[in-house]
Amino acid sequence: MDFEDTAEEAAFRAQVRAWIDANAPKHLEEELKRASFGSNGVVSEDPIATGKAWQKKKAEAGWACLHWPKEYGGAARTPIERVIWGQEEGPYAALTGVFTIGHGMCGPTVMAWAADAHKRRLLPPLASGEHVWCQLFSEPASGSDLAGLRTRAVKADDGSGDWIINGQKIWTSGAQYSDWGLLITRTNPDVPKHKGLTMFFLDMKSPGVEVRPIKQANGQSSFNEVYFTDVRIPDNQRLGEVGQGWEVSLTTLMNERLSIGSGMSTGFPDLFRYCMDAEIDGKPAVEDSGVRSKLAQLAVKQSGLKYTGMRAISALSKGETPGPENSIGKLVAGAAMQDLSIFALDLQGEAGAIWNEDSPQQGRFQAMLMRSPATRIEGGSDEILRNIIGERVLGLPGDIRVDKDVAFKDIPTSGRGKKSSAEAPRT
Amino acid sequence: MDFEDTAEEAAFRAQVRAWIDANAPKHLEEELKRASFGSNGVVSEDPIATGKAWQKKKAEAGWACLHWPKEYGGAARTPIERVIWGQEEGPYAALTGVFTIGHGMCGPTVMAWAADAHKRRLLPPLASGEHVWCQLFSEPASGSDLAGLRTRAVKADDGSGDWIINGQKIWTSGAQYSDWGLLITRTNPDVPKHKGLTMFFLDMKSPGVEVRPIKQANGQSSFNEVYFTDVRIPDNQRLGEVGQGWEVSLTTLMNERLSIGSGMSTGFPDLFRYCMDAEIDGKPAVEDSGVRSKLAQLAVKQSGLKYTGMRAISALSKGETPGPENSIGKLVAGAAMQDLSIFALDLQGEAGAIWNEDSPQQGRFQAMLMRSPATRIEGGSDEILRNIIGERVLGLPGDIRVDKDVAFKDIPTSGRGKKSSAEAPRT
Amino acid sequence: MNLDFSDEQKQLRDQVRRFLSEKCTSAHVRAILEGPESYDKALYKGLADLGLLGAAIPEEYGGSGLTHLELCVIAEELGRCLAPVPVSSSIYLTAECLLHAGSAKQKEAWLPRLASGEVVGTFASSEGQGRTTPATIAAKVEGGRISGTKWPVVDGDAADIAVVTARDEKGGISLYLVDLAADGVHRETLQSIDPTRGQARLTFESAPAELLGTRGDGWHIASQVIDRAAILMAFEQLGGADRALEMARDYALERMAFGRPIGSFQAIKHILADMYVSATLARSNCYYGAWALVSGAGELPVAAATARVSSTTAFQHCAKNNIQVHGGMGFTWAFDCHLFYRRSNMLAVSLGSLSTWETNLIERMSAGNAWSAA
Amino acid sequence: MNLDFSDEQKQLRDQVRRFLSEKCTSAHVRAILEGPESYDKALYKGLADLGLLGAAIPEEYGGSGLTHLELCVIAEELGRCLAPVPVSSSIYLTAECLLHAGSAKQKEAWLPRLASGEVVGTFASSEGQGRTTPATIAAKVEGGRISGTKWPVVDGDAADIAVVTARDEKGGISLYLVDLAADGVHRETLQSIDPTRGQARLTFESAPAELLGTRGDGWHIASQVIDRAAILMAFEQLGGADRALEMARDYALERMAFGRPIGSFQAIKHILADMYVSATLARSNCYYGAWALVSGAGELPVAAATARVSSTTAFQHCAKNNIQVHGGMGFTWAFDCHLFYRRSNMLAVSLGSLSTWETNLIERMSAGNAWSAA
Repeated sequence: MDFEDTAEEAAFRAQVRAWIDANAPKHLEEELKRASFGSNGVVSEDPIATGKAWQKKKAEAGWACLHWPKEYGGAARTPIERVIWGQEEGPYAALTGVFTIGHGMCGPTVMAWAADAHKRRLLPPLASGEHVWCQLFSEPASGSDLAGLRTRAVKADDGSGDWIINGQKIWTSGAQYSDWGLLITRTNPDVPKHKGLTMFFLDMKSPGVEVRPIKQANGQSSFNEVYFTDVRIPDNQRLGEVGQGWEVSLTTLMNERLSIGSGMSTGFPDLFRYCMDAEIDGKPAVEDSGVRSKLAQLAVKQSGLKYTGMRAISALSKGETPGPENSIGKLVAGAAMQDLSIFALDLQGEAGAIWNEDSPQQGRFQAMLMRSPATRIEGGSDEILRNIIGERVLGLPGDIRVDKDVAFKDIPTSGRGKKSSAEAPRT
Repeated sequence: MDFEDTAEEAAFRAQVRAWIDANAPKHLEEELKRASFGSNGVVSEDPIATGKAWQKKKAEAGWACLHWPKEYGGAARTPIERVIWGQEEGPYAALTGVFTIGHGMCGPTVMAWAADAHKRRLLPPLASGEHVWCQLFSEPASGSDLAGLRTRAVKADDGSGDWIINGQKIWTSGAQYSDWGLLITRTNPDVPKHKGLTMFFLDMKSPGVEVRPIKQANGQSSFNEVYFTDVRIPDNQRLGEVGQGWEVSLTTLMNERLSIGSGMSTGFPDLFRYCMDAEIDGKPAVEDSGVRSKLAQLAVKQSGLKYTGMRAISALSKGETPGPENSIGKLVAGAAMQDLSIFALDLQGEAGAIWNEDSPQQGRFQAMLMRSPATRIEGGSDEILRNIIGERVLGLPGDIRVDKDVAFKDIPTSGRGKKSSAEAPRT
Repeated sequence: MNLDFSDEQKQLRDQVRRFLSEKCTSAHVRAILEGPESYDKALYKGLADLGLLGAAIPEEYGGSGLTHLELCVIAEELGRCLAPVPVSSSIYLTAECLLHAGSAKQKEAWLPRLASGEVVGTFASSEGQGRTTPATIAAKVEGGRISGTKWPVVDGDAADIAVVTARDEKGGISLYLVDLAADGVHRETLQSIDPTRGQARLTFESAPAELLGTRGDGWHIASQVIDRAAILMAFEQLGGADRALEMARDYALERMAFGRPIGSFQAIKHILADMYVSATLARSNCYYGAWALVSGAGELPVAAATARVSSTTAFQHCAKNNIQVHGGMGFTWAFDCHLFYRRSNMLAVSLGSLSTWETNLIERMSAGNAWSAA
Repeated sequence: MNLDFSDEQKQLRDQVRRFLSEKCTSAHVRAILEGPESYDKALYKGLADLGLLGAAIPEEYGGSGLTHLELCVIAEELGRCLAPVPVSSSIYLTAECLLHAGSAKQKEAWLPRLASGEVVGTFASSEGQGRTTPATIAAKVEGGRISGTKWPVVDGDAADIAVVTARDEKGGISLYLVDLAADGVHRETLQSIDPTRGQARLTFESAPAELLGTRGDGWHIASQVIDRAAILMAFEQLGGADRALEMARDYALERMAFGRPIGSFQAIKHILADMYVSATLARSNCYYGAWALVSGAGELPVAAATARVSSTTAFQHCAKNNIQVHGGMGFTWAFDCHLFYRRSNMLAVSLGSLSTWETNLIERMSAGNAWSAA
């Protein structure tokens, strides 16, 4: 057992490190490191332009989309090389966060399902950072139950073969910067819900596409709602067959779960540092036995996730496929972060309610408190993740499905989530 | 708000206290107070004989079955009077624990469903402690899913009208001392499971009835398995119509949930006393901040249950029906007791593994550790209780039922619970 | 035994709830959340006019002369609707300090105006990060003038007067009444996790300060008042926990997924059941606190800590899970879930945080009130 | 990076598992649970014959000369099947003390016989209730003779020799080797929550004691050995946690209720998912510990506490919920659930209880290994 690179890995790492050292926008390092939740932290310049520039530079040097084939602008590198790149790119990776969904999910889907001509046209500018892509899947009334989506695609009656889209998507990050979108629609409500879906890619500048930012509970707006009013999409922008949309979407979602790192952060290192500095009745908080017990339980979660990630990297390093262990990451990290942020505020006493630059670590724990509920929901809620672990990892039977063989139009629905207090939602 | 008796309640309490003071078997008080889990604590004499004697004395003085009508040997007292009696009887109540199921569940069921002749014959000797009753409901393959029971009752082919019983019941407490049993059987496997059940009472001395004690995980044997081999029951011992057994059983189970006291114990008072005595690094454990935080969370559970019970008693005192609050009792107490017993062993250090008379509080925490898992299962597992709270208290929809409209014989089953390691179970 | 509110008190609760259902909707709360105002003045005036602010203040001082049980009832309702008003600061703390330790003159001067809402009071003791203890009080009074900095002070941006803990000439801790309009008082509004309640830093530069209660007795008085305020605060938290549970339950009944109401899934059903459990424990512990508050029982310190720990735990638990049950919608600004989440975490640290009250509870129990836990 | 066992080590694991699946079934464990024997002698002999006891003992001392990684693999397998044998006492502790601090003569005298299973050793330090610290060591050695009482001593009823902590003539703490067959040694078997492992009280009345390691260095040596043993113990706990999870999973697949396997109910499914989470965290932390054990990294103390805290938590969590998933059947003596529940709670306190290791972990991290948590 060791944490060392193989000779090849070491050589590759040196090569990467040298290039990044020579080319990375060093002047942004500090603000990137201060990045809090939901932004890449760049404030001194336009974050999107900066991100596109960094991606372009990487592409020109052959460091874009390491996992993609060269013909589409990728670098055809091994998974372990991709991991090493990520470790070395460090804070600068946040610069190109706007491409994460395009490179990680949309691109691979296009690669698997689009016609060659489309691939050659669409993928290189995505790899090089010219184009931003977004994913148009979730809807207000279908979150965990993605296949319950209602955005309709109907053949135009003008014989053009075009499709007319009407409906609404939600939780779309980057929609406001996107050139292209990967869109899943319902083309047939008369068959069971998984069977009536069709996937398209569309030009986000098309007439009838309206992007509205969503204000989140924590006051940020990292996501959008996207409204479609009689949006026209040529049939040749269809991915897969009509009615094959669910199958296509699985390609996208499968790629979502492939990301492997050194373990999601629970925020423990921040809490630990804070407990080293803070005092309880004149003694360092870290010497308080109650604090110690709390810290210890969080510490083993943090390190457990860290070394779970390293076990996966070890598998990649041997050319093996990592096991299902990484599926625990978000489930553990989300709850731990919420838990520890509440604990950090407790230690701050009445001042824990104050959230400004003077708060410990510039209000990092207050930001965690307000952001962590989203972590427990986005990209698979805690409940969905437990189902996935129970069913895919442990092999337990699925939940009873009452809607499986029912025509979509006959499935009872609640309309978009209504709000739960006197007043109508502003979304 | 106050914790005082009304004038009537105070008068009644004085009367009860005086009688108990004059009649209770004082010489047993000490061992009764030392009672641990699963036994009434009486060791110096035969606990059953002692219990029957105490019940007889109560009956002769008109203190038996306070909630029953006088014609059946009860005292026709109000619910609040029953509560006051319980408070005053204190440790001596444990003496007549063997009658709890008979007086609380079997009796009321007989009262509601039996013919007058039977009631007059069966209920007085049950009230006076002459007869012990047990409840024959659960089976190895049907615990939470009671209606999935398989014990068969078939009409004898001799024209006698008698029923022939074959099958097995489990978790029957007191079966070995019982004169009568309340037995639910399946008389028709060709209809949905709730519709094919029929209830009987039977003489436990009938040929073909075999009682075997179950050895529990903690080494005690508070329960039995009861086997039925061609046991004959006259049709006039049927309660309710043929096929009406489920409805009859609801009378029994409803009465199970009526018991109201001053809140189930979590074991907190014992842990608190222990932490006052025990030391950590030379200082009283109760001064350790980790211990304090743990104790505080347990303390509010303990007091929360205590005052929840008092709110119910307050309702009774006003002649109102208590709310659903008491449904939380076992759910909170079971988990809390398991949690605190593990914590108590932790504080004992390596000696926490030792379980003998010299252990703190004569090994009370080790006994809690080994007994508490049963509390979280018996009479409704934690999961069933959460379903009940969610559905009956909060009004949420029931689980999807795949077996609802299926003939019982067509419902997939697993045979009696098989064991989970190489070797066959000894039950 | 009667561990319940009286029929009259229940009628009062219904009346207050009706009033608040009109005057304290989500829209009213959001107006404070997003607007420039520190609190809802119209609502506060309305509460005063109904005699609710002065519920537990004797009639001779312009109050309604009811008991603290009525104040518990009112507190629960204010908590249910997240009322954005300084009742806890002005009534539970300031008015109670005056009732508890004020001279006849001070009571006459301030209680009627607190009851009428004409004057808003607050309590200023914390001086920054961490637990507030006698050792952390650095503010000083000399020759009737106070100097020092107090923060955070809840409702300190809106208050007219403050009861302040400070070192007296003898170095002991005393309570002082400070007119926040006086020279030498500077205040700075502080951003917080719950903008529906004001927070401020008060800086005193030899501002006039009037002794409240016996000199050197300040910490003792403050502790007694804080214990009583903690019980009232626990009722606010209980109201919030109950409302968060109801919101989640309603949403679980209405929101469909996989062709079923999400409340029919055990994953959601059992989250809701656990919310009910914690809210029920909190209610029973709050009633215990209410009993101790009015009966003046010796175990009041234990009862206060019990109610406070139980309600803080329940409100945080329910507010957190209310968002989880709502899923993505629960994390939008438009849904009210975050208002409860913010308030639950803000109340969890005001009057001292959970770990402090856990310590208080066990210290007090081991100091001889152990029997009360049996 | 290679945070995994080698193919050879995985082959060893399969081989050990095959062996134990025959020699250490539930029936074997129950024979010790219910019978008079203190441990399974045939099994212990078998482990010795396969060279497993001596896996990490150098060949010159009769061992197999493998590394501690192989010992980790073996420990996990012993934990999976609740092996009722004194490996932890005799190998992780006694043999390691000798390897760590013994003289060449002592090593020659004892290591071969420990590796062959001919001699069983144990480690005796605790002297009763509560944490064991230097202050709690009262046993004394004078003129090569030890007096005092040690309890509980795991496997103390079966051991032939013991490494004992005691006060030396200078009042410091030293380690002593004591032949438990010698005069002046009295032993009393103690009842425990897990009768599949022996527990005893050892009373010494000026029994012969031979110094082990440098005088006054006893506590230091013991701490180092206990850290290393904690990592091996963590692997035993990991094996137990995994097996409890598998049992519960298998039962949830097979047991039907309401016409469905109970594993199709989210209430059960999510309990199992959480068991998987804790067992997975424990495995990753154990591998970290194993790496530290063989690489002699400076962070070994942190890694040991991390693995120990994580595995203790996981085994207790999984064993407890294994019973819950089994329902009533899980509380019968006939089902094996209680065997895992007993062992999980027994291991949780041996080598020092969870709260002690939590304290160790944070003390050590704050002492400068903080980076390892990042």
